[in-house]
Amino acid sequence: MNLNFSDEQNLLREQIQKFCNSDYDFYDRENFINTESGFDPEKWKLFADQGWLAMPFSSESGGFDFGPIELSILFEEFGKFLVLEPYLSNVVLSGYILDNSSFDKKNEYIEKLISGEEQISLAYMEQNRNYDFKNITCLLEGTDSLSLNGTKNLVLNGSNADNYLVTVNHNDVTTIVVINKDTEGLSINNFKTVDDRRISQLNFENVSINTDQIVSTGDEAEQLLKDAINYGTLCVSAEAVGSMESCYLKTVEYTKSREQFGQPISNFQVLQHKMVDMFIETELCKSLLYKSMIDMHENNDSKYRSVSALKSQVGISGKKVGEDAVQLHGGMGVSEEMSIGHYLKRFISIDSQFGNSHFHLKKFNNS
Amino acid sequence: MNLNFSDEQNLLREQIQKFCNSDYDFYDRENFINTESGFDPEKWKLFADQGWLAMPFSSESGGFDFGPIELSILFEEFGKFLVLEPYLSNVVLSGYILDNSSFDKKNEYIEKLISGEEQISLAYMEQNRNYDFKNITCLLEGTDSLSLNGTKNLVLNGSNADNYLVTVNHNDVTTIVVINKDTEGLSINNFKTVDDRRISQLNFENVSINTDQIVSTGDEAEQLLKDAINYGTLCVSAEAVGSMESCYLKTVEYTKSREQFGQPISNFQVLQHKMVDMFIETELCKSLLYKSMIDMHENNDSKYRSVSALKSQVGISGKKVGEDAVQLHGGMGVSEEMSIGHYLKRFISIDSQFGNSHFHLKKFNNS
Amino acid sequence: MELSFSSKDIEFRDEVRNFLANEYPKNVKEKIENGDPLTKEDIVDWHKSLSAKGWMGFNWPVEYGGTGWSPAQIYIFQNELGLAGCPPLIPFGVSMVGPVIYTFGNQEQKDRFLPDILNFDTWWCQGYSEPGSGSDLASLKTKAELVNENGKDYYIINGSKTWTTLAQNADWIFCLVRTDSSGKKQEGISFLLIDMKSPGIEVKPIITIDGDHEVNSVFFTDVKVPAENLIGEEGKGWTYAKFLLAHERFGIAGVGASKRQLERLKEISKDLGDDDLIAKVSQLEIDIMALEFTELRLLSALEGGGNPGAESSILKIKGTEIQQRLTELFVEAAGEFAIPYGGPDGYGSNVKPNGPEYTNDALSKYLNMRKVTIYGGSNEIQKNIISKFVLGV
Amino acid sequence: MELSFSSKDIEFRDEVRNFLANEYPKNVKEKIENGDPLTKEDIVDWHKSLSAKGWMGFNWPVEYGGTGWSPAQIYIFQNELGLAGCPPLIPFGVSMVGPVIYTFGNQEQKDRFLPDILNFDTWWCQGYSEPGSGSDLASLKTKAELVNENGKDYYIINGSKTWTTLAQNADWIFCLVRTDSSGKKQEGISFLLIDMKSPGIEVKPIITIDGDHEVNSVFFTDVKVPAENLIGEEGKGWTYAKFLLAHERFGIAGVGASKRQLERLKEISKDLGDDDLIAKVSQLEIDIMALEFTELRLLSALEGGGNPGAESSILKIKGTEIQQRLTELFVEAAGEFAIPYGGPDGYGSNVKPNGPEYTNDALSKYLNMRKVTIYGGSNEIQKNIISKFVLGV
Repeated sequence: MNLNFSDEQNLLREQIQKFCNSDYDFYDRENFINTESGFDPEKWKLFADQGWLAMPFSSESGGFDFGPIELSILFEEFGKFLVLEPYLSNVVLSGYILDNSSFDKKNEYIEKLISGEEQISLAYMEQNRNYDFKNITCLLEGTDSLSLNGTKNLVLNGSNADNYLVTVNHNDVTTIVVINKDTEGLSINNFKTVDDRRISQLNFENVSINTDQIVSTGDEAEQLLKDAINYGTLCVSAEAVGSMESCYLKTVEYTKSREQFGQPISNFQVLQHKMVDMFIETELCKSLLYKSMIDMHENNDSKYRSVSALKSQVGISGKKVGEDAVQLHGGMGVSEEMSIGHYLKRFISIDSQFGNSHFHLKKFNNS
Repeated sequence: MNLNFSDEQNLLREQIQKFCNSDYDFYDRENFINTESGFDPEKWKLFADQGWLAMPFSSESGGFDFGPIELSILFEEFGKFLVLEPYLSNVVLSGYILDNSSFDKKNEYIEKLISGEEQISLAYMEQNRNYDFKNITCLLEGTDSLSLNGTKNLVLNGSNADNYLVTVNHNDVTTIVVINKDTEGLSINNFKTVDDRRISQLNFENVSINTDQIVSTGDEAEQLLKDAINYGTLCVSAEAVGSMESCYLKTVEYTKSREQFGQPISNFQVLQHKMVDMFIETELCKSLLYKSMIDMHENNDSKYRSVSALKSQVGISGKKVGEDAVQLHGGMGVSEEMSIGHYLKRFISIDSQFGNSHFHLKKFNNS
Repeated sequence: MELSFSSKDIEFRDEVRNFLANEYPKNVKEKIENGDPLTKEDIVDWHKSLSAKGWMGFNWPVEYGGTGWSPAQIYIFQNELGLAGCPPLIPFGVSMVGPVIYTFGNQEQKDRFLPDILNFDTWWCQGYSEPGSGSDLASLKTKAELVNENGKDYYIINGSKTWTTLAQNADWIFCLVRTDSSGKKQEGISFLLIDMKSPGIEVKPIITIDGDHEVNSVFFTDVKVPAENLIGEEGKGWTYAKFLLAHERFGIAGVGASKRQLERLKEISKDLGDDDLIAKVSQLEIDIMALEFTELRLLSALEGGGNPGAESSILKIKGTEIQQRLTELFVEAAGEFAIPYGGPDGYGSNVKPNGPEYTNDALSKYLNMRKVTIYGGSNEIQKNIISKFVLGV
Repeated sequence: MELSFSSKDIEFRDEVRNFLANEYPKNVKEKIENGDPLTKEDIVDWHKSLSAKGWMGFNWPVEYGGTGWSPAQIYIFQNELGLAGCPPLIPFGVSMVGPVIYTFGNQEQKDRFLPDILNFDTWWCQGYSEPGSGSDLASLKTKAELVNENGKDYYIINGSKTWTTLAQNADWIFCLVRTDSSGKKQEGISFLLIDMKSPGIEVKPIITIDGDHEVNSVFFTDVKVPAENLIGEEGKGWTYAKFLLAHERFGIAGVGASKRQLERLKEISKDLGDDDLIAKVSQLEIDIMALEFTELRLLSALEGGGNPGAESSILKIKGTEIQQRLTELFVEAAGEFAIPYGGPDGYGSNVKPNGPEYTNDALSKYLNMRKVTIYGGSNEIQKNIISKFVLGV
């Protein structure tokens, strides 16, 4: 048994930390929130140049064969700085499906993704709360000429994507097709998310689909979706753990500098114990992260169950840590110009994604 | 709208307070815990002499027509001193059923109850958790000569009762019969409760029953049980509110006197805020008590729902207040010779009686 | 003891209900029902409808143009406003500076300011908090220096106030200022009324995490205020501020508005068939019931001539916790559909995300409500107050 | 990184399992499974079975007769004991005074005391807390005065200790005593070993709220202790006490035992079909998983040569909270059937109440577990430690 990171993993963490420390100033970040894309294209280019976009891809696909541990490191560090760039939607979700599919044209998409040239988003959500990728109502009909009708909601980073991986129901078989953004019959509505990302809904009206757009079908498609979502769930949880760490550290720092009644408010025992609770929540979540990422790394049967435990706890703890951080920052905590409220928004957003806390508690119990 | 007590009600409270203050010393109380009966027969006699045992009975039955408000006052004050005497089982539960039944021999039982001469316990619980008085398995069979078989569990104050009101299933009709403790075929096992009361299980083996032992049947019997249990639930909740008040007051007193690190531990802000939370929990429960007792007093439709809200909250808050009181008393809190741990035991016992907190939350929601 | 209100009170309640059903401005009502944002004009219209009815001074004595209502009536009035989903009353005039003026002001000040408050012709804002003084209000530094110019006394104000709610709409601000720095910090504070159009005042927006512009920084640079705008005595401002805190206590629990939200949540959670959410909503319903009866108990004590003291801090603590909890459960109900964010002004187009209607503003309400446990004396400060004045530790 | 233990560790685990399946005294095992109380003899038998196996010194270096196990092995050993439902190890000898003696004692003391600890021939108890010193241990007052009698040095002890666990069974007690009252309070404390048979020692039971006699008051009246029983230097007792605290940290989380209880609760809650209870048990399972991996992370750091510091206070805080929570859920599962109380010794007759078997001791365990957040440095004190040493505030 060994829960220590390898030297290579530690080096990766240092590399990401170095980038975030030097290039991810919060006020700088604020500027990109209000651009159309919502992130910094130059940083995305840098990610490509550093090879970060290739990390989890197999070497056959031009990647580094990095796994859940390395991705967790990346996301934990991203979480500390609230990194906006659309790594999750591109590399983790779409990337996983493409890389592990038997799709014969996958390399052309993967290449452009790794090089940062093109983006691709996964469209799997429809109408239900805690949507679980099954019961698809988007219908792909016909035999020779295929036609798609339906709506996909909450497509992460949808406004920046060049292509979409869309889950459809084809003769009651789960099917994933790849569709270009400029396809006729596809209309797109874009929204900002609460945590300053981009999200879209896609409406398909008699969109004609060629069979060479079919990425995966049936059991393979379902397994790919299940695993991609599990991967995504791990990554946002790791991100939340990083954000929690920043939150308690920033709160400690703030309370030490904020004076009231003639002394730093960090002298008040009630605030001290609240910060201790924030620290403990963070550490416990980190422990669950370790369990999950190693379970996934070792491909243990328990990997889905571990991730559900992690996501459930991160949902509760992130919200608690974020809310307490805001409370302890007082008025400054609810001010948009301080970073602390943005962490809270990210926690809420993460809890709402891929099934919330209670959903995963139930999933944990039933698996 | 008026949430102030009447002068008469305030007088009643003062009278009970005076008694408890002068006659209910905790160390004195400890002596009675280990006697066979588990309470002080002289105090019971005093209750009778003061007319307290007659309080809720109708004037036709020789009572004072006092209602839920007066009983709540009584129990709140009893709760402050952890009064042991079996008022609940005798006067509230059995008394309510007898007084409101159409049983023609009821007065002979009520008279002896009011005078303190005899005791009578309600036996309605069987095997299930959160037992709700229906689905009775104790069978009363036969037409001319009736015979009873079955078991009743958790009969409050069972070892002190001279008679039992027993719920039985007679041709699928809920029926209440009165049975003397010395009846042939009735065997009794007695236990102490965690909070130093007495509780019994009754085993009936071919116990012959005469029709003149039938107290009530059918709809009347079910309504009587429902209301008696609701009454009992109100009373133990009022008792819990009184106990909570004692708990936070005793904790404040203790922390002021206990010195550590050169100062009273009441100086520590974390302990102060915990005590404030105890105070707030107490006040909120008291508010729910007001709502319940007036709803019952006015016989509003919402009376069952209000009592469920109260009981559910008292279950949670009592436990929390009791546990925090013990924690803040440190080692002294877990010592049997201090009263504080006995309050905790009473809270746990109350939460377990008449359906626990979550049971009443569900009942509240479904009504 | 009785739960029911007297027939007189019920008559009164029906009158309020009737007013809210028929005279409450239709356009405001519609916007509220659709979850659309209100403009300044909407808010003014709403208040002026109350003025027209003679109800603006709902908590004032008759002699100053108020209704002279009993505590029970005030409770009923506020409760009905909440139940009907009315916009919250802007408290700075009617609940804050008004009572200070009619209690501590001179006749000239009463004549000059009170009628405009009751007609909602003056929009007031509150100048208490400063960047360096939040919970420790008495440490405020904004300086007021008495000078004489051409035989007239003025105060020259320098400093800044922060978290000033809706200062962008305000005509006047009432301020705590420091007129003396020599003695105990509470003793050098004075209570001053300042025209927001005075030269030297600058209002800068503070955007909060929900994306709203509700609060502001207000900067004072050599602002000249006639000395006649001083309320009461110089150096007694702290006393007046404490009086004001006691005055705004009722209604702070917000039970009526919370009950309205709760009903909506009950429907939603049952529609979703989510047992966990249903249980949480049930618990919240019990919490609201407990809060309501705590307020009623304090009200009864007040009507009986009692003086509920620091106990009423419970209303602030639990009331705000419940308000936050309600918004949390809406977010939970919304699931992923809470994430697309329109902010306080909606999505800025007619296209809305495909989630159920209640998901649209779930998160902006949640974020907006984070402030309530911080402002008006944070909940930690409230617990210190209870600890000191109720428990005596 | 890897989750699985090495094949060597797995071999070791199987050896422990095998021992617990076959050599752990049958009569003790049966009693535990039936929830029957253990006698002093049972506890001694259990420990002696470990001594016979050579495992009593599971956390000691080989040179003092210990196993010399790695941190991972110690973890596995403690975990397996918990999973198998073994009685907790009496820590006072092997985990407390033993390491102090072999680290700070002289050769004579090592030779005299260590073998008896490893054979469990001496039952030790701990004399730290006093009536006036709980969390503030350093304020202790029990006085030790050095005297010379017939050329031999003795300490004369006067004072009292409290909450002394199982003092009624103990042969020896290790005490913190005050040898100097002049300087800083920590500096006048010495660490002394005292034979419980010494004249002037009186042990009085303290009955706890579960009805058990587990702890005691110990009174010292002119007790004469040979000066050779002093460990290390006079006045250095506080240093040794702190060393000891660091030493007992591992295993404090009690993960193995908690997992065993959890499995039982999972069965029960599913049998009852109570969704609320099932959800609470699931949450607790996650809590235990988080605690287990926190312990493993600290263990990995330790194996890697790191020195987990005050972070390990988390183990005490969460470990004890989980232990309490488990007992709370058993009580919840038991419902009304928790109320008839047998106490730690059972019902005293063959007749038991009619509830399911797990209801019989639900409340005595709940009550017994209230102490764990109080003793060994209360959880409030642990949070102060984290606040100071981890967060630096």
